Formats: sequence, C-alpha cells, structure tokens
Amino acid sequence: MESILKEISEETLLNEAQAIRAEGYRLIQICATTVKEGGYEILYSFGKGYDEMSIRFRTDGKKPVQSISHIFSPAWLYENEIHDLFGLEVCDMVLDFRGGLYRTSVKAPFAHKEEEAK
Amino acid sequence: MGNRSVVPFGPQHPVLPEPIHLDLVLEDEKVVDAIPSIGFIHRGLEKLVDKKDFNEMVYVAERICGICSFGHGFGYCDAVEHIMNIEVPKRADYLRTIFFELSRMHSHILWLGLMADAFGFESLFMDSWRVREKILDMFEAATGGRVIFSIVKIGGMRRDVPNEMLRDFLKSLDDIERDLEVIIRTFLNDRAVKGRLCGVGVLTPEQVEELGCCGPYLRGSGVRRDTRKLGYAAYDDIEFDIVTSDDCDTYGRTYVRAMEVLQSISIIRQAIEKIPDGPVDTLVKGFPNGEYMTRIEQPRGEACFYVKASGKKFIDRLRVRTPTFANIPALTQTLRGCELADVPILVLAIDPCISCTER
Amino acid sequence: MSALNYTGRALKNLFSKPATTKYPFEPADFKERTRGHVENDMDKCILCGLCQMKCPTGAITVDKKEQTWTIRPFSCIQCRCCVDGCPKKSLSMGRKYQEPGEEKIAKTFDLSDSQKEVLAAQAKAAAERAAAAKAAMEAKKKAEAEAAAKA
Amino acid sequence: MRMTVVLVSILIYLVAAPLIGLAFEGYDRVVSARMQNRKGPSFFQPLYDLLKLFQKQSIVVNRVQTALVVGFVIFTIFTGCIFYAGGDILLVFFAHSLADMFLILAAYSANSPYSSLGAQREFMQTMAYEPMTLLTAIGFYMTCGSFNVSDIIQQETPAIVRAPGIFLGFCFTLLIIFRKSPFDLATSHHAHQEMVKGLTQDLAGNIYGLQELGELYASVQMLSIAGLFFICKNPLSYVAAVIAVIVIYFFVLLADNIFPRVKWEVMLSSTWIVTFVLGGGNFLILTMLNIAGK
Amino acid sequence: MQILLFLFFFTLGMSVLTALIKGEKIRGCVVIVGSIVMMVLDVLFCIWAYRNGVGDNKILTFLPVSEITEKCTYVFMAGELFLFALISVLSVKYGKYHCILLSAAGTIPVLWLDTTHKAVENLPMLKVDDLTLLMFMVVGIVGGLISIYAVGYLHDYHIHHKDVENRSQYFQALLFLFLTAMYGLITSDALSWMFFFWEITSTVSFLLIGYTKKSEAVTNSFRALWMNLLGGCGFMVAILYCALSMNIGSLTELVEAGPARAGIVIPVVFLSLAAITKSAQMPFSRWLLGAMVAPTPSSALLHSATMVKAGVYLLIRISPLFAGNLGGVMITTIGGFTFFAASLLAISQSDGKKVLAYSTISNLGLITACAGVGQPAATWAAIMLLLFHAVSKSLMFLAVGAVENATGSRDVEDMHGMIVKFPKMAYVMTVGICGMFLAPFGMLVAKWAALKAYIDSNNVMLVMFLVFGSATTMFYWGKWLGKLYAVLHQSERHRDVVHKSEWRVMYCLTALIVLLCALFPMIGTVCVQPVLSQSFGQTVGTIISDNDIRVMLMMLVMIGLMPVLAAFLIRNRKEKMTMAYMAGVNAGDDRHFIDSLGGIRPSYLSNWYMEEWFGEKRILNPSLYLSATAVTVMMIVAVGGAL
Amino acid sequence: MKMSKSPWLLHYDASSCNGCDIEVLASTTPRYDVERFGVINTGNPKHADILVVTGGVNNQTKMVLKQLYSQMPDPKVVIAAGICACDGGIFKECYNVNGGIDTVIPVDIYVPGCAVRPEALIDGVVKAVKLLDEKREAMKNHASCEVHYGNASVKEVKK
Ligand code: SF4
Ligand code: SF4
Ligand code: SF4
Ligand code: SF4
Ligand code: SF4
Ligand code: SF4
Ligand code: SF4
Ligand code: SF4
Repeated sequence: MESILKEISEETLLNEAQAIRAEGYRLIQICATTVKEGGYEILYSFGKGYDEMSIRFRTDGKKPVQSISHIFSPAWLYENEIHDLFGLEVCDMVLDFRGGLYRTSVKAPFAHKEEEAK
Repeated sequence: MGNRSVVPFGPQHPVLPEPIHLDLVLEDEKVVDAIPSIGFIHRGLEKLVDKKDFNEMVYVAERICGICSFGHGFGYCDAVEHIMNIEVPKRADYLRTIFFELSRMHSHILWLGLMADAFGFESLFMDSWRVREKILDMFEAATGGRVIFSIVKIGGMRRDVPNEMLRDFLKSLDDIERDLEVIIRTFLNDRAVKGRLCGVGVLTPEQVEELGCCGPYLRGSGVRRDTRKLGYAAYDDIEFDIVTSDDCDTYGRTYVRAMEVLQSISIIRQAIEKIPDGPVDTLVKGFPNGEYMTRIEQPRGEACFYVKASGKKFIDRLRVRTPTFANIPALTQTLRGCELADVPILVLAIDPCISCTER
Repeated sequence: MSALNYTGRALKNLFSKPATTKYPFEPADFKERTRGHVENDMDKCILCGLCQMKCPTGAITVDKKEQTWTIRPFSCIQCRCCVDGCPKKSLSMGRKYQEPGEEKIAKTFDLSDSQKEVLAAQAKAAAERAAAAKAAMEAKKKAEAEAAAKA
Repeated sequence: MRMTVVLVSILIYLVAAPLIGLAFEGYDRVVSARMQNRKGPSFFQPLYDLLKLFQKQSIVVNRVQTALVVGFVIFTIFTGCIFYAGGDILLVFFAHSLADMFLILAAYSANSPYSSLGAQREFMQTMAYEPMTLLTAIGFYMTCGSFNVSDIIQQETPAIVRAPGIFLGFCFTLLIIFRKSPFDLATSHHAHQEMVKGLTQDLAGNIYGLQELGELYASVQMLSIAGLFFICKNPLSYVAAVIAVIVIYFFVLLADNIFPRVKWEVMLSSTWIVTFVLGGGNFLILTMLNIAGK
Repeated sequence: MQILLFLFFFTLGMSVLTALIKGEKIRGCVVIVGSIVMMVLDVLFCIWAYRNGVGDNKILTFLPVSEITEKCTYVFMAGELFLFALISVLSVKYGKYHCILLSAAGTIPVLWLDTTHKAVENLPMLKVDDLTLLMFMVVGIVGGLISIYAVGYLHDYHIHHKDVENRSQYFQALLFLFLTAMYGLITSDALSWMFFFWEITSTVSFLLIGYTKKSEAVTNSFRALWMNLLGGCGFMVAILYCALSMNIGSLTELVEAGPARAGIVIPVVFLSLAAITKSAQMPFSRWLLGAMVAPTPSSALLHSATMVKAGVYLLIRISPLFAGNLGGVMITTIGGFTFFAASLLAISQSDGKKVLAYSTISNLGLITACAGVGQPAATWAAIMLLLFHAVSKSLMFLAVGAVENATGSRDVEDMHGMIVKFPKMAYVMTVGICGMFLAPFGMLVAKWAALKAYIDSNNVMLVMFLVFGSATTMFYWGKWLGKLYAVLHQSERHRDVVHKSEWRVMYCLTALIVLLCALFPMIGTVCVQPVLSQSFGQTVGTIISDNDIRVMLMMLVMIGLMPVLAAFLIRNRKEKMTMAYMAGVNAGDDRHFIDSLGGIRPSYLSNWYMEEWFGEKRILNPSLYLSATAVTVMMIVAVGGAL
Repeated sequence: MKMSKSPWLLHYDASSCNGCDIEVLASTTPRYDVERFGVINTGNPKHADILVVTGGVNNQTKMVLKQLYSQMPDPKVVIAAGICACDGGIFKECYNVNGGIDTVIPVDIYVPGCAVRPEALIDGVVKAVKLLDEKREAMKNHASCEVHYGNASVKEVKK
C-alpha cells in the first residue's frame, strides 16, 4: 500500500479531482478540519485497490467550496456533512440537503467560535 | 401526482432498530424515489476531543458504536500509536486480532438475524441470536462486558487474556460452528429465502466501486478487497482468503457475511495457535504530535480514523469515516425501483450502523 | 436449492429444552471479570481524587472536607478507568450491576472510621512534618541570620 | 325444536368462540416460542393481552374509525352465527367479506400511511384467498348437495373423502387468513415488518381490543370450516374434526416458523395457482363424477 | 294499447319539442315535466299490462299484419335510408369510409328483403310480455330520472367546459329519441323492426359520443359506430337467414323453433354476435371505454343502464336456444372471459368513469354468460343482474358526474376523504358501490344465483371465471370505497354545487337500490319467474332459500342500524384524539411529515393500481386477441357445422 | 386482571451508540426471552404500554420522542435504558445531546448500564409493570384519563 498526500490550491480542486478520477480512483472520504490560524483545511482521500492518495487545500471559509459530487457521485454525503457541521458553503452538490442533513441544536458546531460570536 | 404515495419510513420503525428516515415515493408497492435522512443519532462526538484528553477518547471511540465497539477503539488507538511511533507488543496484536474477529462474528451473526427478521423469518432470527449469545459470553469472560469491552488502550491491551481462557474459546467456537450449519444452510439454500434475496438490490462491480462502497457490500458484488490485507494487528501472520461473491445482489452480500463468519473462526483458531507469550502493554509517554489516517476492516467494511494532533493533551481533530457512511449513496441507488417489501432488506443489506455513521 | 431447510431445527427445538435463562427466578451468573458496578473499599481510599479526575463521565465526587466518596451509578459507564487508576487499589469492579430505579440516586460513602483515623494520623503526621520542616527552616534561617550577623 | 337447537348453538358459539380462539392463540404462542427454542409466555397470555387492551385508554384518530371497527366485530360475530345456525356456507363467506370490508375501511379512515398500505395489502390478500373460499363452499355443495351447514353435517361420508384437493387448498388460504408467515402481509401479530402494524396501525387501546376480539371470532369460524371437512353423521367424526383442527393449526404454526414472508406477487400467484390446480382440479373431478353419476 | 302508443309518440314528441325550444330555462322545465309524465305513463302501462294478464303468463301481442304495419314498414325503410345517409355524410366528413361500407352492408339487404317482399309476413309486430315489462321499468324509470338529471348536469357541464359548444338542446333531444328507440326495441317482436330500432340506438350512441366534437370524441364515436354496425351486419345476416331459409320473421317464432331445429345455430350465432357488440363484450369492448368521453348522462343512460343492455336483452330472449349448442358455448366463454378480464383491467384504472366502464363490461359479461347457459336458473340470475346493475350503475355514473362538476375531477384518487369533504355524496356512492359487490346488496345476490346455476349446469369453466372474477371485482370496488372513507382532519368541505334536481334523482336511485334489495324475493317471484315460464316452459325451483333471504334482510337491517348503534356506543366515551402514525415525524397534523431535508412534506396516499400486472398495456391486447380468435373460430365451427 | 400481565413495549433509539439497542433486542431473543412476562416488541406506539428509550436524545430526535409518547394510550411507562438515556453518559457534553430522556419526557424507570444488561432490563420491566398497575388504578380514580402528559402532549396545528 502506498499513501500520498498532495497539497493543492482551492482553484485547482476540480481539475485535480478530474485527473484522479481519470486514474481510476474511488472516493474514500472528505474531511474538514479547523485550522488554528483561522480558516479550514479540507482533505479528500481517494483509493485505488489498497493504495491511497489524498489532496488537501486550505480555505478561509468565506467563499463556497466547489462540490466534486458530479465527479465522484457519493461526495454529496460528505459535502452536506461539511456544510452542516462546519458551516462551509458547498456549491453545486447533486443532492443538497440545504442544512437539513444534521439538524443540530447548535448551527455549524465545528465552525470557528469567532464566527459564531458575530 | 397520480397513483403515487408519499410515505415517511422511519425514524421510528420496527425494522429499524436505529432511527433513519426515508422519504419513500411509492407507486403501488414500487419505490420510485427514496431520499435518506440521517441525523437522528448525530451526537457530535468528534467534537469531544476538546473536552476529553487523548487517552479518554478511547472510551468515546469505543462508544461510537456498540456493535463493533472493539474496532473503533482499536482504530483510534492505532492512529494515535502511529503518530506517537509506539510499538505494540506482539501478544497484544494477536489479542486484538482475536477480538476483532470475534466482533466480526457477532456482528455478522447479528446481521443475519436481523436480515431474517426483515423478511419475516422469526425463528431464524431467534436462532441466530441464540448462537450469538455464545460469542457474547466469550466477550464477557474476557473483558467483563457483553457489548462495550474497554479492553483496548493506546499502547496495547488493558488486560491480558489467559491462555486457558483462549483454549475455552476454541471449544466454544466448535459449538458455534456446529450451530451455524443449519442457519447458514437456510440462508444460502432455502428456496423461499433465496426468493427474497436473489436479484434484490443488484449493483455491478463497476457500480459499487463508483459509489465508493466497502465491506461485504463491495465483496458481495465481486470486488476482491479487504482492508485486513493491509496487515495491521496480526493479520500479516495469518492466512485467509478474501470472500467474494459474483451474485452482485443481496444474496451475494449474505453469502459473503455467512462465509466470513466461518473464516473468522479459522482466523481465531490460527491466532490462538500462534499467539506468543509476553506483555500486552507498553508505556506511553508524551503527547501525540502529527497526523495519521488508519484504515481498518470493520465488519461492515473499511473504516478510516483520521487523527490530527499538535503535541498537546487534547488532540485537534478526530474524524471517523465509517463503513455505513460510505455505503449510504449505494443504498439510495438500490432503493430506487425496488419494492416496498424490499426496503427493509435493502436497508439492512448495507448493515446500517447509523450510530457510527452520524457519530 | 431446497425448501423447508429449517423444518428439522424447528421441530427439534420444539422437543428440546429452551435456551432461556431462569433469571429473574434464579440469580444470574456473572463471569469473573464482569464489569457490574464500582465498589470502593472505604478502608483503603485516601480521597486522593484521582478517580474523580479520571472518570470520563464525572460519576465520582470526592469530598475531602466531608471525607466522603460519592458515586452516581446512573452516570457510571463501567469503563473501569477509575479502578485501574486508583493508587491505593481501593476501587474494584463488583459483578452485579446497579439495580434499576425510579430515581437516579447517588451513593455516598463515608470514610471508614479506621481509615479516617489513618487519614487523620497521616494528616497529623503531615502537619507535624510540615511543622517540623517549618521549624527546621526557621531554625536554619535563624542560624543563617545568626551566621550572617556574626559575619 | 330446530329453532331451539339453533338458538342454543348460537349461544354456545357466542360464549365459547372467544375462549376457543384464545386457547388456540395460547397454543400458538407457546408452540411458536418452543420452536424458537424459547420458553415463551404462558398459555393464558392471549387472554391477558385481550383483557389488558380493554383496560387501556382509548385513543382514536377519528370517530368514523371506531364505528367501522364496531361494524367489523358485529358482522364477524354475525357471520359465525350464520354458520352455527346451520346456515348457508356461501353466505358465511359473503358475510365474512362484508365484515372484512368494515375492517379495511376502518384502516382507510385513519388516513395514515401504514394503515392505508395495510388496507391495500389486505385487499390483495382478500383477492388472493377469496376464490379458494368460494370453491370451498362449492366443494361442500358438490359432496353433499347442499350449501347448508345443517345438511352438510348430516351426510354419510365426510367431505374430505371426496374433496381432498379443496381441503388442502383451503388450508393453504388459512395461512393468509391467520396472518401467518409466509403470508402475513397486511399485518401480523408482531411488529418488525415493513408495514409496522399495517392494517391495525392506528387502532389503539380498547378499540384495538375490539378488533382482536373480532379476529378471534373469525379465526374460530375458519377453523370450524376446516373441521367441517371431517364431519359426517357419525358422532365420532366430531372428535376427528377437533383433532384435525389441532393438527392443521400445528402445521400453520410450523409454516409460520419455517418460511420468510413473501412478497405480494408471490402470494397472489401461488394462492391462485393452488386454487386453480387443487381447488379447480378437485372441482372438475367432482363435476365429472356428478355427470357420470346421473 | 293506447297507452303504449301514446307513450311511444309522447317520447318521440318530447324529442322533437326539446330540439325546438331554445331557452334553457323553459327547456329544462319542459324536460323535467316531460320526463315525469313519461315515467308515470311507463308505470301506468306496466300496471295496465299486468292487469290485463301479463303477470299470469299471458303475452299481449299487438299489431298483427294490417294496413298500419304495412305503412310502418315504409316509414322504417325511410328511416333506415335516412340513418344510412346520415352515417354516410358524417363518415365522409371525417374520412371514415369503412363505416359507410358497414352501414350499407347492414341496410341494403334489409331494404331488399322488404321491397322484394321476401320478408316473412303475417307476423305480430309487437309483443309485450314480462320481460318487456321489466325492461320497460328499467328504461322508463332510469331513463326518466337521467333525463331530469341531465338538465342540471349539462348546465354545469358547459360552465366548466367552455371549449365545448353548447348543444344541450340537441343532447336532450337525442336522449328522448334514444328512449323512443329503446321502447321500440323492447316491444318489437318482428326481427326487422327490432333491427331498425337497434340501428337507431347505435346511431344515437354514436352521435352522443361525438357530442363534444373534440378529436378524441370523434375517433371514439366512430369506433363505437363501426363496431355496432358490424353487430348490425350480424343481426342482418340472422334476419336474412331466418327469412330465407327458415321462414321465421319474429323472435317468438325463433324461440319456439327450439334449439333442436336444424340450422338454428346460424341465426343464433349471428344474433349473438350482434348482442356482444352491443353489450361491448370482448373483443368489442373498446368502444364502450371510448364512449366515456361523452357527457355523463349519456354514459349513465346509454352506456351502462339501457342501450348496452339491449344486447343482453336479446340474449336473454333467445337463451333457450343456447342449450347444448356451440352458440351457447361461444356466449358463455366470451361472457365469462370478459367478466374476469374486464374486472382485472378495472383494477388498473383510476379514472372513475373508466372504472365504471370496465365494471359495466365485466358485469355485462356475467349476464351474457348467464344467458348463454340456456337454463332457467341461469337466466333468472341474468335478469336479476340486469336489473340491479342498471340501477346501481346509473347511480354511480350520476354520482361521478356530480362529483366532477363539483370538484373538477372524476379521478378516484381525488375522491380521497369524501366522507369529510362531501358527506352526502359519500353516502350515496357507498350505497352505489355496495350495491355492486357486497352482501347483502343486489348484485351479490344475483351473482350468487349465477354461481349456483353454473354449478348445477356443470360448467366448471364458468364457475372458475366467476370465482376469480368476483375476487378481482371486490378489489377495485373496495379500494374505491376505501378512498371515500379516509378521514381528512381539518379539510375544507367541497361546496355543494350539485343541483337540487340532481340530488333528487340520485336519492331516488339510492332509495331504489335499497328497495330492490329489500324486495328482491318478491321481484323474483312476481316479475322474473313468469319470464322463465314463458321462454323455457318450466318454473325454476327456489334459487335462494327463504332462510338465506331472512339472514340477508337481517344484514340489511343491521347495516341500516350501524350508524345508530355506533353513535350509541361512541357517545360519552372518553377518547383522546391523536394524530395518525407517521413513524414519529408528523408535522403537526396527519397529513404532513418532516421529510429528509428537514422540511415539511405532504404525505400522499394512493390506492394500488398495479399497472404492471393488470394494466391495459399488459392485459388488454392479449385479451382482445384471445377473445377475437375464440369468437371467430367458434363462429366458423358453428356455422360450418350447421351448413 | 392486572395490566402487568401483558406489557407491550415500544423501543426507540434516541441517539444511542447501538450498544443498548442490541441489548434491548437481545432480551427478546431465546436466552433472555422477555416474552415470558408477556412482553411483545410492538413497533407501534399505539399498541405499546412501555416505551423503552435508549440514548441521550439529540436535537433532531426530540420531537419524534415526544410524538411517540403522546401517541401511546394510558397507562404507560417510560423506561430509560442505558446510561445515555439516564443522563447522557459519555456523550453528555456533546453539543447535540440533550442528556437524558427526562429532559424531554417524564421517565418512570431508569435502568443503568453501559451497555444495559438484559438482566437489568428484565428487572426494569418488572418494576415498570408494577407501575403500570398503579397507574391503571390512578386512572380509574381520576375522572379524566389525563394522568401523565407533562410536556409531551403535541398540539394539533390548525391551518
Ligand atoms: S462498522 Fe459498525 S459495527 Fe463495525 S465498528 Fe463501525 S460502527 Fe461498529
Ligand atoms: S445494525 Fe445498527 S441499526 Fe441495525 S440493529 Fe444493529 S445497531 Fe441497530
Ligand atoms: S455505525 Fe458503524 S461505526 Fe458506528 S457504531 Fe455502528 S457499527 Fe460502529
Ligand atoms: S483514586 Fe482511589 S484512593 Fe483516590 S480517591 Fe479515588 S478511590 Fe480513593
Ligand atoms: S467505571 Fe468509569 S465511569 Fe464508572 S466511575 Fe469509574 S471511571 Fe467513572
Ligand atoms: S414476526 Fe418476526 S419480525 Fe415480526 S415481530 Fe415477530 S419476531 Fe419480529
Ligand atoms: S373533528 Fe377532526 S376528524 Fe372530525 S371532522 Fe373535524 S377535523 Fe375531521
Ligand atoms: S449507555 Fe453506553 S452502550 Fe448504551 S447507548 Fe450509551 S454509550 Fe452506548
């Protein structure tokens, strides 16, 4: 098994995803993490056989993240989750729950606290 | 709207011990559209990393799900051990393997029972669960708990399992194997049962890969992939074949699970035979710093544990991608065009663990 | 492919003894390692409070002033963490689970008299030690001061 | 004289049917549990259940439903009365479907998803078993020349001798009527199915109790019809009938425990095929015998 | 006699009168008064006929050959030529030339027969017996009621259908014309007279179906026309054969000839062909479905209660001739098969009128099969079925029409919750639906009799058709009934825009259904029994025993008392109202739930239609081919065998 | 006849970890067979006497729980099974967990355990059954059936 992690920029996400898809990878998971310095990083893991390849980028959370759900069809689930938990906007999801996937008592519980205060 | 019925299926529904909800659009009994809803179990436990230190998080991880609680505890520990470069003693590795496979057995038998229940075969359900109790007895003898074991910890195991007890395990396994024979035969050979399973929820190998499925769901469609082959714990030292089925339907998934129970028995036998003596625990010093993603094969498929830490008592992020989560898009796909009577079967086909899905 | 696979088992079950336990008409048999409830041997506890700190659900309260140790069994998840962490091995896991009830009770234990004495003695000893140390310190200071004065 | 006999048997039926029904259910509960290797409840459990239901608060979704359930019970009981008064067995089945219609309408009136799905499936089940029940009545007619129960019990040889196919077909439909696996589609006595409780979903408390009472009467009636196949002039045949009914019920329970629930397509086609082959075949033979006899 | 003629010319006059009156109000009054007069006359005539001995097994025959009949023949010839011309003009207009051919094929030989005096002469042209009187009552009462209903209905219809040209004048005139023809048809004994009226009904039906002039209506009307004309050709062949080779010119003679007469099977088979086209039996069933595009009164009157009954009426007339010949086999097979197949097809329909249409076809199949058995008991059942069906079905049609005018939809699905939204209508429909299939109502009783008759005649196939067909019948009626009974909380009531006159008509019919159920034993002995004695020369034994009748009356009473009893039981009960179960996610009421996206979604409950199993796509064509083959083969075999 | 002879139960998972659910289910299977006491696991609130809830109730499931409770006919008893149901357990501090069933509907019997043991559940049922009888008595004495709605009655929404 090999495992690669590649940092990319937000703009190239769709291109990268397309390329990875072309190589025959499947989606393993998408995961967001808050970054201490502010903003978020989003990690996409893909698999091919037992191999693993990840891409990651940082975003300030102000502008919407592109959905990759029309490239990797199961992505809508992860992206809705990120939207509901982190409060990040994701645009063009194939199935958009509009915040209804997790109806939490605290909106976007994982988001940065400062933003909540606003 | 014509002759379409719109019906809420769940969250409270007897075929769903765990609440999930489906908006079913029916034409007679045919499901023309189904949108799943999760979130009835969402607790937000990944956020608990802010409140529980990295050792305490093991208890939380175990309670991600009560069915493969061992796997979750293990997966989390494994990730942290990788970050901290901890070498786990060999005996602990073997014990982990044994518990892992016992969990798989109990989970698969539980699933077989629930499946029987979903198609209304009550006595088969009862029988499966009766057999499963024997595995729970083993758990209780070794860990003191039937469901939540509290046995794994970062750096190894909290308690050793004496060799005599392991030998008793072997005896119980023989019993279980004997009892399972009729159950598995009924599942795999009975005409009426096959009538409910064959051809239901067909997904081709290409589709399951495309939809990112994992576990028996994947192997039931003929894809040979089992994360255990990555060789964590003691799996490197043990011989086993990947069970697959080319039926690509719910029968195939049932076949894979039934065969994996028998496979687990053989793995446990090998492990008990090979287990070395020695300590089961190493001392853990310092705090984790770094990130790692562990992938393990839970009964329901591949689970990923992503841990990110920055050298403090509290880790930064724990993210668990559970197998059910990965299989939900496939569930949505299979539900379209099925019959209402198949809905429970299809929902069960992914062996939904909503608890871990929503965390 | 065959039909009626299960008939044999069903009929056999009908004429054999059921697998059902006799509980609650006979006591349940628990395994040796069964994690039922947390017991504290108040003869050994030193109210150090470690268990309170370690308990992931906060089920234990140690009150040093009142010299009591309290557990809320309706919060305890039997993780055995406190037991493993107790420095005096005063905690143990009882095999019987906590009885269900209409209220979420808390169980408070007073320190046993002998242990109170021990603790008191320890406290006293500690106080004495402290006093002695203080005295020694002061003596030392004095000596130093004197020495300085001499110098 | 005849009037008194009729009245007495109706009276006995009214009192005894629920008890017999409860006894059969108790038998069901105990035997099913044992087949599943469980100890199971006591034999009197169904009685406790029924009495409990009558003590519960009644919660309703609307009052129309209550009225319809009452209609179901009354007509079910009435159906039995026709039977035990020695009436026309065809009429018994007609009255039975009228009673069933009340129950289905009650489910419809709830206007809830599962009730309504249950009602649809109940229709489906009725459609599946009705041909066979009609053929059963015809079978009796062919063997003894009368539709009247009072005449049927007077015949020389029991109906089973000349109508074994019809008897078997009728037993097959009993699985549907008793809501047993593999045909417990509209509702069953347990939950755990896609319909939740289907037909009886929105009945609660004592209204549900009423419905259960009605079902008891109905099942006794159906078992009586099964028993009728064994009855002839000879008083001993009544003993045979009782034994036969117990055995039939045992096989129903066995089937319940060794089959998964099937889908409606399978139910409809298998029942109709059985009806056509066993019922129709037997009927054809009886007709030919009749023609030959003339 | 005078009453009869007066009735006949009065109705004809009504037709002309309504055609002339432009003002809607006045015309409405005239139609209502006229219909009432017509009904009164009709009843008077029946009473008169009974007092003159019809009930005692006597037959009144009228119009032996005389000057008048001679002249009548010329009138009829003119009429036939006019019909032919009308059909030709319309066919040319719409380019449906095959209809001209068929019409010509039916008309010319008859004209030839009349002009060449090859027709059998010295016949009584009209005849009134018990069967005629029964038909009189059906046609008169149902027809009169529907004509009254049509007044209000058409008014609303044109309010809702602005795109349809208002020709209600023409419509009502046609209704009366039709009634006239129907009276003629049922009193004629001479085959050629009957044929004339037969063709008029076909043509009127054709005109009514095309009423809206929409393209669908036109297509359907021509389909109806050619099928009926084909049947007419069959009729014509029968007339020719009777006249030329058997020297028979009237129905009475034909029946008296008996089944044993050589060659009789040929007219029987061809008359049967005519009958099954008129009664829309498979493979000729499609025209009746198409006929549903016409405004409801015509569906109720022509296409369920009366005109389609002409076919089975003819069959009942000649039923003694079916005993033991291929004609009987053909008719029973087709009838039984149609009963079963049409009821399966009805399951997949959600359009109320289509359900009714299939149900009509199905029930006519049953009647056809009964008539084809050729035994008195079966014919008894056939007559009973005819009677009950006419009343219940016309009520159902009228109710559906009223619902459509009130709510804008006649889809069964849209009748969900009628019990709350439109209770009066729900009750009326309940009676109508129950009348169609449930014990202790009429149709079931008749079916029961049919079943017994089939068994006694050792007809295994028919028994099987009946047994399966009644199960499917139960399914589609039951689910319709269920729809009505869903209780929708807090729903708005429909505004009751149904005219008073329409309500009165529906109430009358409802009362009639209940009355018929209560009185059916009497009707059986007084009205039906003599028919059988006349045609079979024997009486039938008890068909349904007194005991059973008592039990059923008890049931009827119990159903009547149900609401009272329930009200009594429910009174003073401490009940808690809850919402219906929705897996725990009701959104405040029992009609909405919280959906997967967290929003509120209405739950929608539909009946099952099982298109894939019972849909037209799956069943219709195979059934048509099958029955067409059966009809063709059997006709060829029968005719070939006879020749 | 006492109500206690026939307690029918409804199980609902209000965000548990599954551990307790499978134990609830296990108690209906041959080893523990609660049907010995007449228990039937109905899936239908309208037929149930005992509501067994596991898990600590989250935001989304709160409303469901209230509804199910309100759809059960009196007399009824609520059992909180497992520590999560009793007070939130290890998830008490999660942002989405209410912590304990009693924050939403009145609880009659608490059954502790993580996971709850089938034996404990049996004990709980035995206790609950006694309560049922008591509540039935109370119902008889009260003119109205409204014994125990608390905060759980759901208002009908008028359009
Ligand atoms: S896959 Fe399911 S059963 Fe397995 S560990 Fe995860 S949650 Fe537990
Ligand atoms: S698989 Fe999950 S949802 Fe299903 S019963 Fe088990 S724990 Fe519950
Ligand atoms: S859903 Fe899966 S991961 Fe979660 S608790 Fe259940 S089995 Fe474990
Ligand atoms: S850790 Fe042990 S000694 Fe310390 S307070 Fe707790 S019980 Fe007492
Ligand atoms: S066992 Fe665990 S939960 Fe219970 S008191 Fe000890 S540390 Fe706390
Ligand atoms: S019939 Fe089977 S599935 Fe249904 S409730 Fe009973 S045990 Fe469960
Ligand atoms: S009380 Fe309720 S059920 Fe009755 S009509 Fe009014 S809204 Fe409907
Ligand atoms: S009490 Fe324990 S086992 Fe039960 S739901 Fe909570 S965490 Fe899971």
